[in-house]
Amino acid sequence: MSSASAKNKAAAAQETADADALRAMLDTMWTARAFEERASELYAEGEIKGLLHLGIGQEGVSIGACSVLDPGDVVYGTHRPHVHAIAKGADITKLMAELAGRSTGYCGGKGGSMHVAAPEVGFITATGIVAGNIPLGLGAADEFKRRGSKKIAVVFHGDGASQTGSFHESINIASLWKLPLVMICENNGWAEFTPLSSHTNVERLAVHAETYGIPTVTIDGNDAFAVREAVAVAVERARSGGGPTFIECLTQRLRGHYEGDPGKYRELSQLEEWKKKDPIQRFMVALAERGVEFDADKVEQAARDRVEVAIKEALAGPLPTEADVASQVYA
Amino acid sequence: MSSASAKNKAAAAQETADADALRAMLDTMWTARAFEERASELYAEGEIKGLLHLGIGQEGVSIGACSVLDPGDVVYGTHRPHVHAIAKGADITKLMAELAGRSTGYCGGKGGSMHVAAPEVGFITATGIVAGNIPLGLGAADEFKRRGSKKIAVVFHGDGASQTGSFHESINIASLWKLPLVMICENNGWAEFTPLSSHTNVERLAVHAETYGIPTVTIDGNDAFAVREAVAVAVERARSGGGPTFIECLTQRLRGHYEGDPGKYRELSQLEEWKKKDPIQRFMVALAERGVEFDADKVEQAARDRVEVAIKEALAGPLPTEADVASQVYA
Amino acid sequence: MSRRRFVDGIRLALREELESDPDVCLYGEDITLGGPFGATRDLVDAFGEDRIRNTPISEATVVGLAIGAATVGARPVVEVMFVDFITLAMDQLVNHGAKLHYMSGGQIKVPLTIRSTFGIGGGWGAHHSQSLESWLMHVPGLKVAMPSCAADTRGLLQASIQDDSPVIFLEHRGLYFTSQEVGDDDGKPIPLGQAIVRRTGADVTVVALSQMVNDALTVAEKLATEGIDVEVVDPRTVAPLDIETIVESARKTGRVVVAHEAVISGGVGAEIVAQIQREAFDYLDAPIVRVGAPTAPVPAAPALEDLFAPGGDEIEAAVRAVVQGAV
Amino acid sequence: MSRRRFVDGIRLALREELESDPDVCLYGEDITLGGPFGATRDLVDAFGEDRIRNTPISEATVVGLAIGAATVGARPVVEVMFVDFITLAMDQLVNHGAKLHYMSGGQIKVPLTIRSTFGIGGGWGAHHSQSLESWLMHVPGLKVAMPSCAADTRGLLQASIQDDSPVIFLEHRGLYFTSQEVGDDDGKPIPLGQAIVRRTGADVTVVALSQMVNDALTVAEKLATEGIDVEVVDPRTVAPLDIETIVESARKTGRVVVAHEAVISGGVGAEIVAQIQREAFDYLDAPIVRVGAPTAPVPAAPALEDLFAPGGDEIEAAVRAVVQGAV
Ligand SMILES: Cc1ncc(C[n+]2csc(CCOP(=O)(O)OP(=O)(O)O)c2C)c(N)n1
Ligand SMILES: Cc1ncc(C[n+]2csc(CCOP(=O)(O)OP(=O)(O)O)c2C)c(N)n1
Ligand SMILES: [Mg+2]
Ligand SMILES: [Mg+2]
Repeated sequence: MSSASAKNKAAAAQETADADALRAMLDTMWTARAFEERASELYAEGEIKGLLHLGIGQEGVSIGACSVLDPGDVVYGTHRPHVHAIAKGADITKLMAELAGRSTGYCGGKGGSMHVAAPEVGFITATGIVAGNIPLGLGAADEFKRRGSKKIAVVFHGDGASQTGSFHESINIASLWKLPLVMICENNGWAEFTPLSSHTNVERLAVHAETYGIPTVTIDGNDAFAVREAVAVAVERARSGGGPTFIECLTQRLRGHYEGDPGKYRELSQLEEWKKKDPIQRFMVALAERGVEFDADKVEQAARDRVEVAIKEALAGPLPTEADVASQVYA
Repeated sequence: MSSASAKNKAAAAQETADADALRAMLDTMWTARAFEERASELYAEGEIKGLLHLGIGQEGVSIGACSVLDPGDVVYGTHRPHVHAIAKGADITKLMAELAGRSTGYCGGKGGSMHVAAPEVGFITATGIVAGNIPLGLGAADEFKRRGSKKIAVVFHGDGASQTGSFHESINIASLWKLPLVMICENNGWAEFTPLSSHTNVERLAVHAETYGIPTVTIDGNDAFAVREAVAVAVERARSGGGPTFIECLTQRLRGHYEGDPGKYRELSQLEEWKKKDPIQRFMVALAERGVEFDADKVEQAARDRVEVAIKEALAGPLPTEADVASQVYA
Repeated sequence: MSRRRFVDGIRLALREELESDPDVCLYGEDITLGGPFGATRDLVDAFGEDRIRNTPISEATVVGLAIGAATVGARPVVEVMFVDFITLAMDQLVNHGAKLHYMSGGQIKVPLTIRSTFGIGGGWGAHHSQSLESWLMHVPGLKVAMPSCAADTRGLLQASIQDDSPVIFLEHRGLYFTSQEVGDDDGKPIPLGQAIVRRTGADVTVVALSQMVNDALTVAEKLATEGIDVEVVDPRTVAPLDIETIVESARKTGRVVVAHEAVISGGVGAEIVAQIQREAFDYLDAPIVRVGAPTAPVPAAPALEDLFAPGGDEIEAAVRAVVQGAV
Repeated sequence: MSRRRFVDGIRLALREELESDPDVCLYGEDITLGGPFGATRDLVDAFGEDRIRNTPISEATVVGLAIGAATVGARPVVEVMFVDFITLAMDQLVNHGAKLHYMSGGQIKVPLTIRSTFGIGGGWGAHHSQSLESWLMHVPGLKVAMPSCAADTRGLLQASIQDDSPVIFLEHRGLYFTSQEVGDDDGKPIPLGQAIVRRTGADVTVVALSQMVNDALTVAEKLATEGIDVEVVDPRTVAPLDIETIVESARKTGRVVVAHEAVISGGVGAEIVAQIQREAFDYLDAPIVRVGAPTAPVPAAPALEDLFAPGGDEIEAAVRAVVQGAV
């Protein structure tokens, strides 16, 4: 075999691998979407309780980002964590069981939506404290660096988190110690019912990274391709000792802040506009443009079917009992 | 009287007033210096106890700054607060009595060096918490703005404080609400025994203000003239509704972090260099250059005499008693 | 007599104090939109954005700046959405808010009120369900109010805002949209540090905090049918703590249960027990029993949360044990 | 038997754990220079800057990042210079450090140790003298150690670092440069949750924390000459609290004093009293008396600080009162 044809073969193999990876991303996006749409319904039906923050409309960010992570890399999510967890490979049955307060959930029901943890797939934890996960990811990155490991840490956080002290203390330390950390800001323009412009005069949050000489880009977070590419660069940098990266992803949440939010603070007239930018639809267009083959209906339906199976199994799971109430307090 | 001669007269009066103000600054600088040198001795003798952080070498900053404040303006100081308090007009007898734990001290001995408060002259409080005073000054500025008052608030803080969350949360809010706040960073290059470069990759702390579009300058903090001028601009801006200013003053502390600090972390060989930049000496040179007349020895001696009188009176003051221990807990 | 919702007591008091004192101002996240529970709804329309200040998510600094505003004459009321988030502001609250008056030898006043929701319910999990009043009680200089009904939210909040010391005003989430009767003296500030006997009884005293007062009253009615006569004491504020009223009741009944939703270990109940056993030692016929949460974070799953949360059942069991001497 | 300084027990334990476990690492301000009290002196030379990490003044984030490091396998030890500054890190400590293991259903471990100095002395004032152990005891998931001597700083710190749960290790500033005897079992980790009877006595029990143990022992010797036989119990850790040992002593003597430096109201003493009165009700001959600080911030003036700080005099008075039934 000539070296040229070997190269061709390698390129073809690579293309197939890439196409597979991209199709997997689409699967994940639909899975997350179907999962959350059904979670919303189950919440309305009273099958799920608690505070439920959905990431519908923001899937491009974390699914794009996690598509270039290794299984051993770790992710720390926010109060809006389902998509983050699914992006990192969390089992949707255990995730749904957790939301529904079953003992078969990831945390045996102790965590619920806001504190779900799936460390077995590298989704270490979510948090109910805005910006609370940023120092956690920072510390994981420091531990990886200390060990000389090639693993990296990723934190997702919202635009609202960027006015917290923890955000600023963390970004300083990430830069100072040159840690393998990728900070990914899901800038959806809102913190609860308040727009970003009422919380800061800073227009581009990427500016905060520039202050510290941290490489940064602001990208369209609803373009999962763009996210994937930007994060790939950041991951490569982090893995090779080049330190942290800050990626500001502009996105929109298509639901209320939490399930039950009447949402009066937003111009609902814009909802149609936003829906046109739906990251899943856009990703499908992009895939088609790149010649990646897929059957849109089948992919969506398969995801919805997976979710139904997961729900069935999750809701069939037993409830936790008295013995669980005060167990696992100390390790 | 011709209008030209009236103008001349006004100019002459202004010049006299300026010269008086500058001479007053020199008096204050010597007072602060003499006060702290004697405080150091009294500490060594055991007359003063506690944690004593001296501002010797940094007088140019707060005395330059406070020289353009009105009596009604307010200042919030740090753990190194004596110069700040004296700059704002604190009575040195009551200040010394406070350091010496007398009931005649500003706080009846309850505060001591690190928590001295002289609100009667607008020095609202010092604090033992690094950066703890920044939100306090921010809030005062907000209250002044709400009231439509022309008063402004000033906070002093160190370079070490600029890695705290409170600093960043505060500067964001100051910019967002356009508050009449002047933030003055006494950048002496050290936080305890650690140089600034080990705490952040940021070289010019003024950068943090630029992020928010806050007007900022970095100046030689040992040049009290330069400080006075920069702060005058900031004060004018704040008073006229133009919002906050951040002023980074490069300076040096000529003593250890606290009294008793062996100071092994610094190159003491540089001490002679630093002393050449002593803000008092430089201010006297500058005064002379501007033709402001003064008798250097007399000014210094008068300050030292004032301090001796203050010490004598302060140490003659009574100690607080049992009745004071748990009084003034609630207002 | 009329009825009022707990949350409306809060809204009333805020509005009244904003109206009567121009120094009063509010800070908090989303409060111009009413906050998550509507306690500040419409206030911005009446009082403007200078007095009703929406803040970024910067709890530490917001509490600090309210303290700073107070040092120059403001009378700020801060809404910390959940008391779980007050953990972010403990430095400012404890080191400055609580101490400035004392440290300054009385020169500075900090007439600050912090309102915060707390309590278990709805499966909101371990970051939105804590009870931290015992921390606050342990901080000299702070006052801590825990209203149990709508009349008290109004009267205690008025008094808190009017008080020249920092007051932490803890609102149980579970009470927010419940209604209670409002008496004739409604509208007057209720002095901080005055317990109230909600029900007189001869056999056993239940000292209960906030929502647990209502549980205790329900239990009392039930046990009355069995001839057990329960006295229910509501301290209303845990700092200052009106120990006289509590001890008086303990001396009368000789049997005491103390109930709160916080974790038992290190809770306010411990302090109340310690003081009662000291002041009523010779009157006690049985050990004092505490009702509270187990030593665990608050679980999210409703099934677990139900088991976790102390309530009427636990109070009833404790009362029976104390009365039967089966402690 | 030899003697050792309190601080040297800390240094020894840090060195031993760093040597024996590569997952152990240190974070803190100025710690490569030994920190303000020298507890970490020279460690950076032996273990390098990756394991002995100087941090910026960012307490909240530093505690948080240590927790994060722990979630992926580190065993970090954070020095928070003064416990007064832990107020800045309560969110991370309480909401993440203490709860992650439980909230994750046991999936995550947080083998974190936080070392922090506390206590009154030297006129350092209200921001450098607090005692906050009762807050920490009230947080499910945290362990809290309070060594009273050099042997315990070593053994308890070893155990703390080896423990898979977060432990707060509280070092009294006043003990730092004092020396104590070191016994034959020196060098072995001391299990967390085991109280020790420092002195056996028949007449009255003094349960004392940290530095107060030494005050109690001095008082005991003095009162022995008057025929009052004092038993001194040192809980060593307040969470877990070895209530069995305490109750056993209380049942034996029937009279109890509980002493700590923290403010009495809401202090750990309240919890200890509440448990004793419950478990030893029928054995008590007198109310239990608490010794602690008054309800005020710690004043700076030495004259006031002396009056403020509880110590041997207060313990002695309390013991006499309890023994004479003059409570
Ligand atoms: C420390 C803290 N303060 C306040 C809240 C209440 N809260 C929950 S989500 C949220 C807004 C967060 O905005 P952002 O970071 O932009 O995330 P998004 O919800 O938009 O995804 C707030 C204020 C909280 N959970 N934690
Ligand atoms: C929150 C907090 N952390 C740590 C300390 C201990 N400490 C006292 S002064 C200081 C350094 C402060 O540096 P900087 O802000 O530059 O002020 P400088 O001492 O140089 O005037 C530190 C770390 C403290 N007082 N408060
Ligand atoms: Mg947002
Ligand atoms: Mg400095």
